[in-house]
Amino acid sequence: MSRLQVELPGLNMKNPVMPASGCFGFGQEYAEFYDLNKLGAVAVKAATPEIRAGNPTPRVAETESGMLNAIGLQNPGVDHIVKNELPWLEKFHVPILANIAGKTEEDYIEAARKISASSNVHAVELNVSCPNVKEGGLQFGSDPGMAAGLTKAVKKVSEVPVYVKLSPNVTNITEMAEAVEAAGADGLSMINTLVGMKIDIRTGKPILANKTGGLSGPAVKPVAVRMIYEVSQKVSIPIIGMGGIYTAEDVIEFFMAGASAVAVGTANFSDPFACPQIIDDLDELLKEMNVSNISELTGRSWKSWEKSLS
Amino acid sequence: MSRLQVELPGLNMKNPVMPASGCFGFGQEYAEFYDLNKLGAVAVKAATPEIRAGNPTPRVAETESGMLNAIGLQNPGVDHIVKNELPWLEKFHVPILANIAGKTEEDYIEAARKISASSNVHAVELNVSCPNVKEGGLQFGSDPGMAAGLTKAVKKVSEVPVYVKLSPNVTNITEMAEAVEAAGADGLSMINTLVGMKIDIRTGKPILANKTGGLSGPAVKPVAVRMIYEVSQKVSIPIIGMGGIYTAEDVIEFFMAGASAVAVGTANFSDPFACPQIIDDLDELLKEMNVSNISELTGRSWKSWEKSLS
Amino acid sequence: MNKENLTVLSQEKLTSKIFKMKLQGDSVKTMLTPGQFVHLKVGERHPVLRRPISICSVKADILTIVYRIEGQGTKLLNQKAAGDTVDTLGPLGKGFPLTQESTALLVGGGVGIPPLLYLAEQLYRQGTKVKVILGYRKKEEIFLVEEFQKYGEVFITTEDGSYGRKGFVTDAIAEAGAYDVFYTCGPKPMLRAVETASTKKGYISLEERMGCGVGACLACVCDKQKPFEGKAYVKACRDGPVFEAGEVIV
Amino acid sequence: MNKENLTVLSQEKLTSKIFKMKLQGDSVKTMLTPGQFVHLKVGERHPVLRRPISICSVKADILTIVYRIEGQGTKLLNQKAAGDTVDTLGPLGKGFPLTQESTALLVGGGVGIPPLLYLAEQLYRQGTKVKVILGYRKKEEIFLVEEFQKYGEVFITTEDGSYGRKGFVTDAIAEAGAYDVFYTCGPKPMLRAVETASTKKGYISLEERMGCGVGACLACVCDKQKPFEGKAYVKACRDGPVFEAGEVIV
Ligand SMILES: Cc1cc2nc3c(=O)[nH]c(=O)nc-3n(C[C@H](O)[C@H](O)[C@H](O)COP(=O)(O)OP(=O)(O)OC[C@H]3O[C@@H](n4cnc5c(N)ncnc54)[C@H](O)[C@@H]3O)c2cc1C
Ligand SMILES: Cc1cc2nc3c(=O)[nH]c(=O)nc-3n(C[C@H](O)[C@H](O)[C@H](O)COP(=O)(O)OP(=O)(O)OC[C@H]3O[C@@H](n4cnc5c(N)ncnc54)[C@H](O)[C@@H]3O)c2cc1C
Ligand SMILES: Cc1cc2nc3c(=O)[nH]c(=O)nc-3n(C[C@H](O)[C@H](O)[C@H](O)COP(=O)(O)O)c2cc1C
Ligand SMILES: Cc1cc2nc3c(=O)[nH]c(=O)nc-3n(C[C@H](O)[C@H](O)[C@H](O)COP(=O)(O)O)c2cc1C
Ligand code: FES
Ligand code: FES
Repeated sequence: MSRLQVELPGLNMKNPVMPASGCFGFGQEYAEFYDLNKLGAVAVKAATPEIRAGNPTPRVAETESGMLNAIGLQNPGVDHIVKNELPWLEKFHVPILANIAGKTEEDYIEAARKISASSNVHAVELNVSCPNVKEGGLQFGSDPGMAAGLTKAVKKVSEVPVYVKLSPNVTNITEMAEAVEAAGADGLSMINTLVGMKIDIRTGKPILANKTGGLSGPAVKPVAVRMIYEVSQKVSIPIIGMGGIYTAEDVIEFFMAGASAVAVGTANFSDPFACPQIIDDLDELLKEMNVSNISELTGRSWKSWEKSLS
Repeated sequence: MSRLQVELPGLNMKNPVMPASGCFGFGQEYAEFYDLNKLGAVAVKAATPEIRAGNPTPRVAETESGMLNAIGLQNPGVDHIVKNELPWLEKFHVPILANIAGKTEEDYIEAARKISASSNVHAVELNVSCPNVKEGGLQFGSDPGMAAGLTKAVKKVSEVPVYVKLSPNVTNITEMAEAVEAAGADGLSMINTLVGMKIDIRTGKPILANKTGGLSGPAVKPVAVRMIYEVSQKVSIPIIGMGGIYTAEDVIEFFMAGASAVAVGTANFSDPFACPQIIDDLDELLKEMNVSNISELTGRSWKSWEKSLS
Repeated sequence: MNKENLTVLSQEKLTSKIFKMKLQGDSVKTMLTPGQFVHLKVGERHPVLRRPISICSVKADILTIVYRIEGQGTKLLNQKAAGDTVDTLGPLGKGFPLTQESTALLVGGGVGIPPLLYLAEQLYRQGTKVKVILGYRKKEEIFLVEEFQKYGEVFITTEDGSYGRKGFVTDAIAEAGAYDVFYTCGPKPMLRAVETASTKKGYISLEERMGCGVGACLACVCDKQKPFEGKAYVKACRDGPVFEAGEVIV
Repeated sequence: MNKENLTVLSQEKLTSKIFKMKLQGDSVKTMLTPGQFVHLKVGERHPVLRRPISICSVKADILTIVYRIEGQGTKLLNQKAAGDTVDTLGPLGKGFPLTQESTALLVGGGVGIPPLLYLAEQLYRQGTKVKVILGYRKKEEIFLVEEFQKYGEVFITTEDGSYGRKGFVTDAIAEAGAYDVFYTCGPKPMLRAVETASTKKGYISLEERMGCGVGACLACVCDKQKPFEGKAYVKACRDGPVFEAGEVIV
């Protein structure tokens, strides 16, 4: 086994790095920059049962060491995605984590049933935490009972393992994590974006047409690391960590906090080569650190261990 | 009335800028840099009934556009503060907002009673949201019922208006704000720090001895602005806004979101002259914007108004 | 798609806020189409997003851009000196198609003016007659006029009347006379006004806030006037920034 | 207290990671006490905290500091070139008191070495006999030795034995012979070892992570061995960084 290989439910990854959902489309654009076979996995853009137009523009605004987005789950609908977007990815030997969203439980069930039947979808990710759509989603992301109910319902219809993507905009994220684990989730993705806002002082109005948006990028990294540190000590399912990852060092930090794989979002916009660069650097860094497989680092910050890192 | 003057319960401020609690000690250090009469008010370091040693060091760590702190409410106790620290501030014509904290309701009551009796304390600020102490504080900051009960109890004994400092680490900050308003709070301070963590990948351990700490600085500004925007539309008591303020433009943004005054924390560490600099720049900026008093800007982002800013 | 660290050759001040910058590198040779843009990384880690700037002119491996200092990003760009490098992604997007008609009217306002220069040059070289209307706020803010005059007749408007015709670009359309096709770039109200004022075929270039700049994040979408093959939107970064007038809702 | 934009005069590489930097400005004239430090703003807005660096030497209005590239902040400091300025707060803290005893032993390790140079110079000038033990990891990482030799005898230890005595600074104390007072600065394990190894009066300088650097934030506290007047702690930035040996728990 190579230093970088990791094994998560449904996702046999040659390295632990995947682009984050919504930050990589369905892969076609970044395939013009590099061979997608480089990646550990690909998390594709959220699918909903129906076509969604998303929010009006402007949809992005920049903040200190971060950005706000309010795309609003724009997508061509799950049928279109299954028929026209996913097949294109078949030529790559990379597992796909299919992000799904909806307004009602039925929406999630429909999206999960359809997308999990795609031959190259290896796991689904329940986006119960999109801060940019008013209805439904938000409740699922902050009420442990509702999140658990949803997880159970989706588990019943999904042909592949189910990951639940948790919102950081809650008082107690551990409670959320424990609830969905008990309901049968195979893994967790954390964190989605923090709700934020930026006001243009020349106009006096929020920059985003949607007013609020989701904060991502290096600014939120300490919040993500803390939440993964807390949750990983309380659950036994693996965590895909994300939130501000820019470098191989960041990946190590997320593993030490408790992650078993990571996703890279905002960094792709700053550098389209972010993912392959991080993967190469990570291999070097692990070599220097004398780590034979990166999984050894999962939870290092709270597990007691014998051999300290030099 | 000057462009900068603002009037809040208990706080008649010549300008809307005060240093934030915990970032300015009791003023003596910064008085070596400039005349504290420059300031709109001073929020002093949290007082608890008993002496507190705080957390072990390291107590600070740096993050992208932010910092983590876990001071842990170190303070010499309310009696010492009333006797030895506050009298020194009497020579300045600047109202004092006295931050208090505790483990139990009785703690808060004792601290409020004693400190509000000081001749130069013009308002107290209930720190119900310090993320760096395990007991008590945290519950008061995330349970609307407990926060309301505490507010009521403190209002009974306080001789001056009471502000409640809200935690951003909650699912629904508006609910918290409404609860303390109903319980008689005279104003709100928001936001306190977001809970975060940073791990030193060389040791595999969290950098802070306390492991987690409070995230402050420009990184959290979008979260603060969003929360003030939401809360200010639902309450009618004034909000002292804080979280990442570095410039006069930031102050305007907080006012437009819904603040009636602001506090500056982390920026003092980066530049000890941050507060007077912001105050001078703010006056200039308001002049350019043709604003006759800054209070006109409070809530601009959500209030409809006739005269648009040019 | 190309990513390259282009080398700064020069920075030149055109007005108090507008600068011309020359950059050199191999990937510049692929920047063939006017209306395309480059996506510039202006800081090492901050800010997190790149900045889209139009191609203003290309000579061999030297790219010229003209930018206005707006905020943090353009300020950082302005701090680059000769010899420094700028991490550049591009060329990106779809540019202006070169018309086969005989007379083209180019209408630009503010920082919408720079991409029209490269277009004017290419139209002129293929023999198209070029007329140009450039709109500014006031005399002190005029830039690039002499460069345009090499390729055709230039009409100038200023909002305060301190130079040329007083008013907006649309006020000069009558004076410019007959044309077969128009090309326009500038603030949205201007694009709308030009679209409305003209009955001829035309092309507009849109400025939308961008995330990725390559078509992956859906930050920059515009609604189509008439959904086509089920698609109701286009991406300014990839399907644009240039669209046929009437294709998208401005 | 002073805040001034000092002008960079030079950067000089001493080892692969250690640099000597000269800075000029009026406030330097107030930097009179060895062991005090300056608090440097290394970036415009990022990072948010300043960086504490010891005063290594002062000549008129020229300050010399010696720093090791550790992370982001020192990397940014290293990018400053002659003519650039560095926003500098200082002098901060309490430095080393100059002893009236006849022989002083200075013990430094790693980046604890630089502040001892200014101390060595002042002790030497007032007639105190100076002995210096400097500890490094290996030969390639040795720096500032010749400068110290101007003021007294220098004993060197390296952890791998590639130069001087193999081992830690404490292994050279016997060789250095008799002394009346010691001064030490370096990593905490070294300070502890030196404190334990010595029965004489001494002073230690502590490195704590800092926030404000001026005494307001309580980031940098150390516990006192014996609480005094009800105070159980001191602030490294203001009450220190130099303390009498035994005063604080290292
Ligand atoms: C396709 C295209 C071509 C452009 N060509 C040019 C050009 O040739 N010359 C020129 O001066 N400007 C041009 N612009 C506008 C230029 O991108 C913005 O002025 C610039 O991004 C402002 O960045 P800032 O950091 O200085 O301002 P800030 O206000 O600090 O920027 C904050 C964020 O908002 C975005 N933003 C701000 N204003 C605009 C805008 N008008 N359009 C798009 N995004 C914006 C920034 O990219 C950044 O993400 C072009 C824009 C687009 C979309
Ligand atoms: C009083 C004092 C005097 C010092 N004098 C010198 C000197 O003369 N030469 C020298 O090379 N170094 C000195 N140091 C250590 C120096 O401050 C750190 O190496 C430096 O701050 C590291 O910053 P960075 O951004 O490169 O590292 P990073 O690891 O990126 O820094 C992250 C944060 O941790 C803090 N930090 C990291 N290491 C230390 C440390 N050892 N001590 C205190 N804070 C730290 C930084 O200040 C910053 O806030 C001194 C420290 C103190 C407290
Ligand atoms: C433009 C944009 C679009 C996003 N769309 C989605 C989405 O469709 N589904 C989802 O679960 N998360 C979405 N996210 C959240 C990211 O997947 C990720 O959780 C978050 O951005 C934090 O990671 P980062 O800081 O590396 O970007 C989006 C983020 C951005 C910036
Ligand atoms: C070092 C430090 C100590 C703090 N101590 C307190 C405190 O004692 N009481 C309190 O209510 N808030 C405390 N805070 C929070 C600040 O008052 C403020 O709410 C927060 O830092 C956000 O503002 P900023 O981003 O401008 O720093 C502290 C913050 C810092 C950085
Ligand atoms: S900017 Fe990302 S799709 Fe256009
Ligand atoms: S660093 Fe703030 S008190 Fe010492």
